[in-house]
Amino acid sequence: MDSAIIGTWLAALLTLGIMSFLYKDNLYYKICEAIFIGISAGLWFITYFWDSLYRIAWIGVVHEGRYVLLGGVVLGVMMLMRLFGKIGWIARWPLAFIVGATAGLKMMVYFTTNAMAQIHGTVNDTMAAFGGSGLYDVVGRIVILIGTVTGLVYFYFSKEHKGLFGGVAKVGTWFLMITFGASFGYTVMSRMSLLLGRIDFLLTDWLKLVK
Amino acid sequence: MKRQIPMLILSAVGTLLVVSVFIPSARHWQEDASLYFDIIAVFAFFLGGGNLIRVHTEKVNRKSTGWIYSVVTLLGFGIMLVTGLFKIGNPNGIAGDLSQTGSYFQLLFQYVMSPLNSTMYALLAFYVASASYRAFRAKNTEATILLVAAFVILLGRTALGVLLTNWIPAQLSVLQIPNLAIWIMNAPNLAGQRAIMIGISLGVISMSLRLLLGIERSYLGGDN
Amino acid sequence: MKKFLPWIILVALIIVVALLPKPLEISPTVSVIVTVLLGLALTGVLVMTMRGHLIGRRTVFLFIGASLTLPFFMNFQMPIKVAPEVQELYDAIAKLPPGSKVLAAFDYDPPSAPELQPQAEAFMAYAFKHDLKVIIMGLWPQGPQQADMAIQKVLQQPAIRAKNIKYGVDYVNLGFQSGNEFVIQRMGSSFRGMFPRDIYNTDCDKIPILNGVDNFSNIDFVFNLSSGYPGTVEWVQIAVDRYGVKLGAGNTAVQAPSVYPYLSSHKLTGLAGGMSGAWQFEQATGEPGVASTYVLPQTFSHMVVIGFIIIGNVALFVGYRKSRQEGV
Amino acid sequence: MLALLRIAKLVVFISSSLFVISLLPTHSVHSQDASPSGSNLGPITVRAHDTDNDAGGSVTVEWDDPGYEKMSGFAGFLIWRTNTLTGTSDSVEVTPFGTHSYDDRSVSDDSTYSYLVAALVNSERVMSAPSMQVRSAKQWFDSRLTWVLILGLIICGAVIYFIESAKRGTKLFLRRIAGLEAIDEAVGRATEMGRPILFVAGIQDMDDVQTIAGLTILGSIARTVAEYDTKINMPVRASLVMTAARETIKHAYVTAGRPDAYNDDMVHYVTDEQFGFVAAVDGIMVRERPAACFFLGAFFAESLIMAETGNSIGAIQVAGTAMPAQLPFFVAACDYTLIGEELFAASAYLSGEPRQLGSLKGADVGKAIAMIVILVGVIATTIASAWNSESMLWIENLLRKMFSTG
Repeated sequence: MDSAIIGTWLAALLTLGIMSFLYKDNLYYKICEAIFIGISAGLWFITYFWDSLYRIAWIGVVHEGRYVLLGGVVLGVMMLMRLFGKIGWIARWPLAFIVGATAGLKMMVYFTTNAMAQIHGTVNDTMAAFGGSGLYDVVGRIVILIGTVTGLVYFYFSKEHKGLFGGVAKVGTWFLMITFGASFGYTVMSRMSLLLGRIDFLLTDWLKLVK
Repeated sequence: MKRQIPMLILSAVGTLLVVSVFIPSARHWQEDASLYFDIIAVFAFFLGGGNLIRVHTEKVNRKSTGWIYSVVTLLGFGIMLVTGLFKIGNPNGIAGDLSQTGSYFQLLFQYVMSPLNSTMYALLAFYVASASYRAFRAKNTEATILLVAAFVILLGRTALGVLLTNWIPAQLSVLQIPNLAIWIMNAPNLAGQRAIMIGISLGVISMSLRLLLGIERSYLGGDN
Repeated sequence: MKKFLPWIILVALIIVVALLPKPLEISPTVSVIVTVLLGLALTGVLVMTMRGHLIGRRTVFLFIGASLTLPFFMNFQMPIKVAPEVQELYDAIAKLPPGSKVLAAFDYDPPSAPELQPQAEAFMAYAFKHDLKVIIMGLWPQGPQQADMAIQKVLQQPAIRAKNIKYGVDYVNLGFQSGNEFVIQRMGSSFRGMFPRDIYNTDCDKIPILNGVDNFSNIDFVFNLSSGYPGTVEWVQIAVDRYGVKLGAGNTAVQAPSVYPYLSSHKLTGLAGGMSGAWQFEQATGEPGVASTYVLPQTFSHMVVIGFIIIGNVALFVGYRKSRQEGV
Repeated sequence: MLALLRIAKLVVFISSSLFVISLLPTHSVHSQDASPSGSNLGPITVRAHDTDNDAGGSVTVEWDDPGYEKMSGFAGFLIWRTNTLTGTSDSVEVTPFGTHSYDDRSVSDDSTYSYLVAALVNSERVMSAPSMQVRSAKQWFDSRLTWVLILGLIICGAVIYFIESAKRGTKLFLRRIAGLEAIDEAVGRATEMGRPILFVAGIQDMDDVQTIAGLTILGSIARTVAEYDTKINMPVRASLVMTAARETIKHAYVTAGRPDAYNDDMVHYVTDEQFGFVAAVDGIMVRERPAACFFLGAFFAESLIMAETGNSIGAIQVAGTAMPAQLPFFVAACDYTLIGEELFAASAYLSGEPRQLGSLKGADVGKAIAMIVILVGVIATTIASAWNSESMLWIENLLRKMFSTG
């Protein structure tokens, strides 16, 4: 038999197995899940092995002489010390390195690209609101201004949401609700096309029920 | 000592990377740090993969419930390792690209991984429907606002939305559902997104400072 | 016995499927009956919910599954209304005389293929049938592969096979070039500078279709399929704003709203957005393909979701009124 | 002496430039007055200076186009470089239409250079005069980030100030967050029912701050779990997270005085594959029926699959993420959701430690600044455009400058 036909059957059986979970957990789903976990864990390990260990660490250090990468290898080996009970504590060093690096890097990234850029965007938008454009735009931008400020009030931790402040925070939650509703409504329909693709595969490529 | 050194590493690395943002000639530290991360992550995988093997072999040895599935998982893991490490069936041999057409690795990817992956992803369609049925109800003010916003956007993206409000004259075309949907996306939705994003970045800053100052250190474990 | 029921049903289903005529098609009358039955079932759910019986998730799943599967076999035409922006796109392409050179930029990857691939296929089929010369490129690494898949599929059509389409004469694939919007910028002065060779490593000077093509002024139309950055926004900002090319685009549903402003300012000549944009484009070009077969299932499933939301709220409202009356 | 040296340098420079020009293919070199097609275009003027805010090794060349671009047959500008120390010259780049500046990144900080720019029109070259000599250098501070530094220092300063003042015993008020109050309740219920709790710290690795935020919350939850003697099950998608989570839980058990009850198997690696992980978590949920599920970290499309499955088994669910696109799904399917910033604040809340709480007050200062800036900006613009107020215009421009991040 043609390998493509075997492949199609295999793919179809796995597809049905995953879908059977919708009815309830069962033997068929458990087998598919087990295959999924085993195959995918292996796949990722292989990808890491060739892409990071071989291409970055081995080629980088041995062939390109980028000895600075040896630091990473040393930290990586320290990580493995976890396997040896007595000196397992040394694995905390690479962990500390990673947490420190993430905290330091992400702090700046979030500060510049999230906070600064969004404040800049809001100020720019609302500034332009009075620049003589149509009523539609002016209303839109005033809404952006009110929404951003009241939304921030909602996130304010060190003041009780009571009285006027509470009212403003309430308006803030309304804006958050609009945001959530919009994202939800936005995604609902596009998720249908994902499933359409799978059903099309089953009906057309596998069962050949549809031309 | 066992806690001081990691603390020191953490603060030093974090501070250096914050500073490197401002110094042009130190920017490459950031790339180095992320390369280090990649390398450490592979070594860590030996722990993760080892854990996977250990958990499942134990299940098989103890013949605990569902041990047969553990056999399947172990087999799958092993097959993938062998085909990938030795690049079995790869037309270009060991030097070939990992996902070269025709290699067993690529075949397994195409006929086993892909369908499993996209079907699991496609289950979302079902869950989105059941969640909408339950969650989109005008129980209170907040839920009503969420429902109305979602419904307008949802209708704005189907033919029904066009049909429902086509009668609205051109001067008031803003009120037609598809246009209303665009307005919601561009104005109130954007405002909410911005508030969330500014809040998040301030949250990240205060958490990162807690980490760098050593106030928050539960993840570094105890003294033993 | 009850334990084996699902398995018995499954086996029965397999036998039924095996016995079904292939391909299966149900007549228009039966299609209408099935649709009405589906509607009635939904009404039944409404009545049940109003009486206080909330239906389980499995019922919801069943409705979604049915609404996505059954329409595949149905044999009636949904009237497709082509939206103005899709019509504008079609009109722009239809106006091109035979032999026009069209640059097709494929800026997406497999996850966005369900929505964009049908547009790619319809576009390629139309171009080949109307003797448009297509130059393919990608700012996304996997874009040119997607283009190739679309072409291979389209070339199977008898009408196109008869035209004896030749690589290098009727179309060329320049492949991927890294550099995002800077690629567009530099193509403005020289295509060769960015794409000295095509995807098969052939020197561009030896490819007939590229004769005399050296910058945007030699291109009659640019068609961009985009699912993010870099994509339509960058093409508008550089190719349209600086070099004045005519640009039409197909976008994923998620991406489309961000380029709507360019339509109203006439920087973008037409747009097909998402799956519905795809089938409208197929309809406009007269190349019904995959997306057209998705019209019914997609519409049905949308109706079912909307139906469930309405049911949930009607039930809530009725329940609320009832509890108030009882309370008084 | 110095003047003499300068003159000597100038002589060397001019003569080398002339040398370069003489090297160019003569038939295509024209001086400005002999521009092609007889047009009377002025000369191209070239300025070269060290590229700002870089690590050295780059010179920025800028030029004015008197109108060559509009001529038919224009093919680009050729940039020609002379190393004035060695006297060697080479062409660097032909820039495309519409470009009037170029960063030459192939220079050395140890040499000085001079640049010529030639317009290429119909295979003829119209040369500019050579630029002044230039030497590249590295800068110690990126001046574009001055405002980032100042604002960053203000916010970090505020955080540290409030940490310190809390340490000295200043009482701080913090509003309640419903999701956090539910955590104890959820763990308590699991204990009563004798069922485990499930914890998922998102699907990202340790290089995402949200994962770290999830783990800090895990620290607090694990302590309650240890005290109540409930079972915790934590599948992870990345091996590093597994290692970090084990440290966290172990520490919590030690703090709760029950180190013997800790077991490495509480945290187990599943697979790095996003949906493979989801398939496994779904399986765990329906088989072990945890009484409480926590989803705290970075999530993508899988958020709803997991939350709906959790909902179907009737577990109390607490979620938290800073992924704006996934928040609505958690809000719809979970009992409590920590929205954005609340995720990062949660561990400080839970710890109840004054210093941690102080840091939250500091972040509030940042929010106040953001709100004030937005409001002041709008008011200033309105006044500036309505009454042509110079001072308001100045404020408007200052704000624009402050918050543009290059």
